[in-house]
Amino acid sequence: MKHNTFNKITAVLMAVVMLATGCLLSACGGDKNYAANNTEFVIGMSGPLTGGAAIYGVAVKNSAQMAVDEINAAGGLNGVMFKLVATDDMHDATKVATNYANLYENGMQVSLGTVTTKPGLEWKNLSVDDNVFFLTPSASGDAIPANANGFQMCFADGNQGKVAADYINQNFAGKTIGVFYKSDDPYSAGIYQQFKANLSSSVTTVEAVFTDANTTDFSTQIDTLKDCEFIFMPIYYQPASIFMLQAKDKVAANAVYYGCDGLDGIASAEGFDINSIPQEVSMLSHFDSNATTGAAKEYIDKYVAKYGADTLNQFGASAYDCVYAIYNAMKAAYEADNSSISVTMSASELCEVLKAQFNGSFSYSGVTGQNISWDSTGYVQKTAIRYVVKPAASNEN
Amino acid sequence: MDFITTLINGLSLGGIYAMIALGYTMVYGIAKMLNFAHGDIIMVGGYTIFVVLGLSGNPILATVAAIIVCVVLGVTIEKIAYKPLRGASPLAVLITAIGVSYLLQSLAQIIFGSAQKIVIVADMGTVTLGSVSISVSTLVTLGCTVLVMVVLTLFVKFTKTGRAMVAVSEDRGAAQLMGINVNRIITITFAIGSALAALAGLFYLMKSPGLTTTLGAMPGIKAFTAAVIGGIGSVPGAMLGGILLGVVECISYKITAIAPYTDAIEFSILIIILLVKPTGFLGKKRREKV
Amino acid sequence: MAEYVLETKNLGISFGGLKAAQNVNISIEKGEIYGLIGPNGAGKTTIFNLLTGVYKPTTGTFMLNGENLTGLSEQAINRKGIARTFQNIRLFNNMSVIRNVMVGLHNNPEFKCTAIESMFRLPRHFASEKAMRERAKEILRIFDLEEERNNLACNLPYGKQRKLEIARALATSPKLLLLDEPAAGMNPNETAELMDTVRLIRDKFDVTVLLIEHDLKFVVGLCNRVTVLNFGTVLAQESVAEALSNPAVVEAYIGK
Amino acid sequence: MIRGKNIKWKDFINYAVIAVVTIIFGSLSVTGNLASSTQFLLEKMSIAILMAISLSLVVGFLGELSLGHAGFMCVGAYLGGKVAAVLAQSMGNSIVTLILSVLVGGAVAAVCGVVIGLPALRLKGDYLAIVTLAFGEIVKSIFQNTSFESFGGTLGLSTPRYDKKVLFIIGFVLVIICLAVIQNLIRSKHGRAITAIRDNEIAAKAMGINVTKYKLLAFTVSACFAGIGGVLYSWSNYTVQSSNFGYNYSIEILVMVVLGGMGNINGGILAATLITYLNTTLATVLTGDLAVLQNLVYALILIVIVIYNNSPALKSFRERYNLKALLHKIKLVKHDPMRVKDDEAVWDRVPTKIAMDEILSVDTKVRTSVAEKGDPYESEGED
Repeated sequence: MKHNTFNKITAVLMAVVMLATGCLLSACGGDKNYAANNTEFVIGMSGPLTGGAAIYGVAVKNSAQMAVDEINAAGGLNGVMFKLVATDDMHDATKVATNYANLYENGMQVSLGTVTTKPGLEWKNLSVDDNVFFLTPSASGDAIPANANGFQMCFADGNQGKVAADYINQNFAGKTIGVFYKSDDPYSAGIYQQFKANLSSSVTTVEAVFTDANTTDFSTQIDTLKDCEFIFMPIYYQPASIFMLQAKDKVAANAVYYGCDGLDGIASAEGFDINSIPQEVSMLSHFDSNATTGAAKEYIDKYVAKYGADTLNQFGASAYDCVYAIYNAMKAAYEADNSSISVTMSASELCEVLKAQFNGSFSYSGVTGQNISWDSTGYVQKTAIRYVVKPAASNEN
Repeated sequence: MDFITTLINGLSLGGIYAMIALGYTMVYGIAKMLNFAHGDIIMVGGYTIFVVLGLSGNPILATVAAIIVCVVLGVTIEKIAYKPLRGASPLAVLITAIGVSYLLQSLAQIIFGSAQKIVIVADMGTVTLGSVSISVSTLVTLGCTVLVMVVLTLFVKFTKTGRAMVAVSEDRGAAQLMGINVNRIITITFAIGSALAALAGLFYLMKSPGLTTTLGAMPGIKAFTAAVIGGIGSVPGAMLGGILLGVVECISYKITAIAPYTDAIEFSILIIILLVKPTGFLGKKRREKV
Repeated sequence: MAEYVLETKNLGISFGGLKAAQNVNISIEKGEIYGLIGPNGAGKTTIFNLLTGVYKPTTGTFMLNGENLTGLSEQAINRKGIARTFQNIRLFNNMSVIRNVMVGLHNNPEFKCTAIESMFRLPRHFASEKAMRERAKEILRIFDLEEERNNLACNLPYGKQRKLEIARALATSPKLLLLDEPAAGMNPNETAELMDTVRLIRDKFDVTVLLIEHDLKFVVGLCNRVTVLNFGTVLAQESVAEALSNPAVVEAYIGK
Repeated sequence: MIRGKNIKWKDFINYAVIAVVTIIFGSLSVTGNLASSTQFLLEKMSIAILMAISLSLVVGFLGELSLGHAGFMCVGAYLGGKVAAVLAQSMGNSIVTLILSVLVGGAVAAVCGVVIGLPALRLKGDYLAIVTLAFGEIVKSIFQNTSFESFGGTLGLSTPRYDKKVLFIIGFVLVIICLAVIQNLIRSKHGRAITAIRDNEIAAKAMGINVTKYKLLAFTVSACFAGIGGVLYSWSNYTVQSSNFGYNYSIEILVMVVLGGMGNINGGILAATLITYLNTTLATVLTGDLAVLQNLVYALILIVIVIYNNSPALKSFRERYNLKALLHKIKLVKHDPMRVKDDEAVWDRVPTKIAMDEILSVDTKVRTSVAEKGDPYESEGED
């Protein structure tokens, strides 16, 4: 018995001692500069390269790579090249910590954060710990840039909700509109809450929700919304396409669907013929994938030539801008003081430089907007457009 | 009128649940195992329809193909994964079934990718009865479910094979002694269950055209819940449970205040029913022989 | 009035319309070895199931040493002092022989030790474990199973499995031991040996025995009194010799 | 020396190995020589091991299938995380905050264990499995629909993160505590009672084992440690999102338990370590559609192992070619298939002859007793 207990007591004691030493010493241990041996500037990112949200992750990765290639072809930053390292998080927050640590330990100096919001919340805090800068193309959660070294290229959810509410306040005062959102999704519920908060009391809403477990049969929800002439749907394009198909004969043909950036990609969804939907499909966006002029057109042509139209969406456009914005900011800092940027500088040093730029007078013009700037939190300041993906069908129906 | 529409929606969703639940309940009654992979057979049926419809454009052909593929798959799974475990602890069989479910899902993902596919089986439009407008596919679903159930009940009651199935589910050993080929009956059961799953896949796609590799997962769990609520092993119980669950789901989604809690409500109903009536509504009590 | 260990009054149960047992009145004196016989399907095991709480009687009561145990759960009845063996052996097959017996000792107040004490290995855990192991060995020694104590129960030969089941039941320190066909499947030598064992445990463990057995030689050799059941009702209740010469009993067994 | 010669170093090797690993990595970590990716990996491992050991108690030893283990973890993660978040405002990320959150998370999860253990008294096998599954989904759904102020709603609860240099050490200390409690429980009269219930519930009842009490005990202890695993999770992540605690995660834990061998705690620990390692490294190696291969491989492993271990047809094959026999052949251990260790219960020969009906049947008897006697938990308290 003594022997027996002794073993366990020792084990526990050892553990306790370890624990105590651990607590005492945890303050020590310097932060290493993993970028000390870099020969290129390393940009990291994490996104859903596989799984249900892969269309976003792949678009971001392709576009960012395209931007990096262009920058490198043009000589990089003072001859130093850039490198993009993309990791797959499958839209799963639990995979982010590993992705982040691997990237960081392999010399990541600056990042595009994550593609989606859920994993982004994890990334945000991790990069606060190490003081790493991120400019996310599409993680639109309100909390993403708050109290972090982060900036968004996309509109924050709250902002989208507010813009959508403003639009509806102006155009539908005194009328009834429908709202269709996914109650267990931070993106959808986040926009909805801000939307609701900013909606004028003169507008009445009819609401229908769905959850993760119910993404195929929307007959009840359609029944609720069928008399609405304007349906606000801050959801992703997959359920939206199913909703529209199921609802096409039930909702009035002159009704209007209005979504946020998640609706992007609906026109190219596999097997989905958007023209079979009689209703108008529109969305709040900073990018028009049917653009025929300007920077957007140039981007679309390059992207489609390289990767095809399947993954063409605003997420990619936004990522393309992110890489250029980071490049421009680094370049601006370098031109102001050429000792401020070096290829072996730590992520933390680069973060300070970039933060100074983004919080300063730096502005950027690109595919998703002109004179884009950022407020002190990190929210983007640019014009939103209500972009009609597909106009209502002529009255043959 | 709203209520009537909701009720009809609920009935047609419930009909699909019932059809899946029938597969669960028959397999459970006869093979005494919980075929967790049953939901994924629906998914396989869905993808078969997707492929054949893409090749031929003929929905009838696609349905027939889906039924054949699902039957072959169901029987193969039974032979490879479940048969070696006949007589082993039910826990082992259940875990294997979970493994098969995962296997089917990941195979489908490798073959078809994870992006959602849109499959429009047949565009049938809507009909308006008074102030209620219902899509034809809902009515077809409802009609077919009723038909399938009637046929199945008659089959079980009046055919030799059907009666043999009842005998096997009552007492496998005695049935075997009576000269019934138990293995054959189990195979037939899996075949029928899988064919029903293929039909359920068809109706699912008719109702809602989105197809993903996890198509069968939630309906599978819900249908199993329905089977348990109705009393697992009981054919009318599966119908009752499925329709109850479908109606509850639709009503709950209709009421904005509780809509986000719909899943919780459905599962709570399951727990409450099991607490009040541990064998479900129509389940038989089994006395343990001591 | 005599002191009865077990006393049933109008005990009966029906499953739906089937009256599996009816108006069963048995009174067993302390230290007695009492037989319960009858043809197949007469309701003998049903009586056992009633007495051990597996079934709840629909009519009547039964008392152990004057205490009414009707309606208690199986575990409660066991703790009050009725232990049993099963017709189709129910050992803990995946446990060693000694562990089977130690499960029987579980509720013995001598080896009291709460789950918390075990989880955190407080001193009483070690004391009670050691004492239980010793006691289990003692019991196994009586049944000549000590050698096999580390074998898996399912690996024992049939006769030893029956013995182990009795040993396990005795480990719960019962006042009344119910043996359901203890000699089934045994050869004559084993049966004879078992008869000695049953007498031995009656004396050594100070226990009263109620047994079901088809082997009438076994019953005649052990029991003073028997109850004969047929179709759930008591056919005769008397001394063994009288019962066996009772024409009704003979008719029930071998037909008219 | 109570058990005398019975003390085997083998019984304690798992503590020793975990302790040594923790000491090695711990000392590397606190001196700043351990990469954070390794720290994260170790944190995940400690959580996975906690989950696997705790589930093992219910599945491996009690023999009931729980498909809602992640639900208990979810409760622990949210409640413990909330306590941590609130306390951290005044006390900082101190060890005291952590201990308090662990206690609260574990206790609340244990209460849930009692709540879900109650149906366990009346339901068996598949019915119980579906109830636990339903429980997991209900918990998920409830936390998803909480307000932002209370538990973060859909965004998830923001929780403080413990210093990553030390967190995995704490994690492994919790693993050792959990291991000690569960292993001690199993190797005691109470563990015998639990395994007896699994082996033959009717006989266990006839031996006076309070089946109700022990099922409840197993569920509660298991849920408590799952809750503690959840609290650990909340400390190792900045956000607790209920969608991560779904049915799929419950299955992953179950795979660990099954892969390790039912009722084999050390096997479970190894499997948990291995799967976590593969999950994190495969995720960086396999990209694109290859990542799905991972699930495919899990599924195959699961099917093959279960069939191999349980198929009645393979029984003789199994007895001839198993690890023990192999080791015996090369004279590493003494192996006699007939004999088992003193307090060992053998699960790789899980009953093959018990009639299916018997196991599958729903216990209707307890129900009548509840109906007749009111509360069954009061009248039959042991002791």
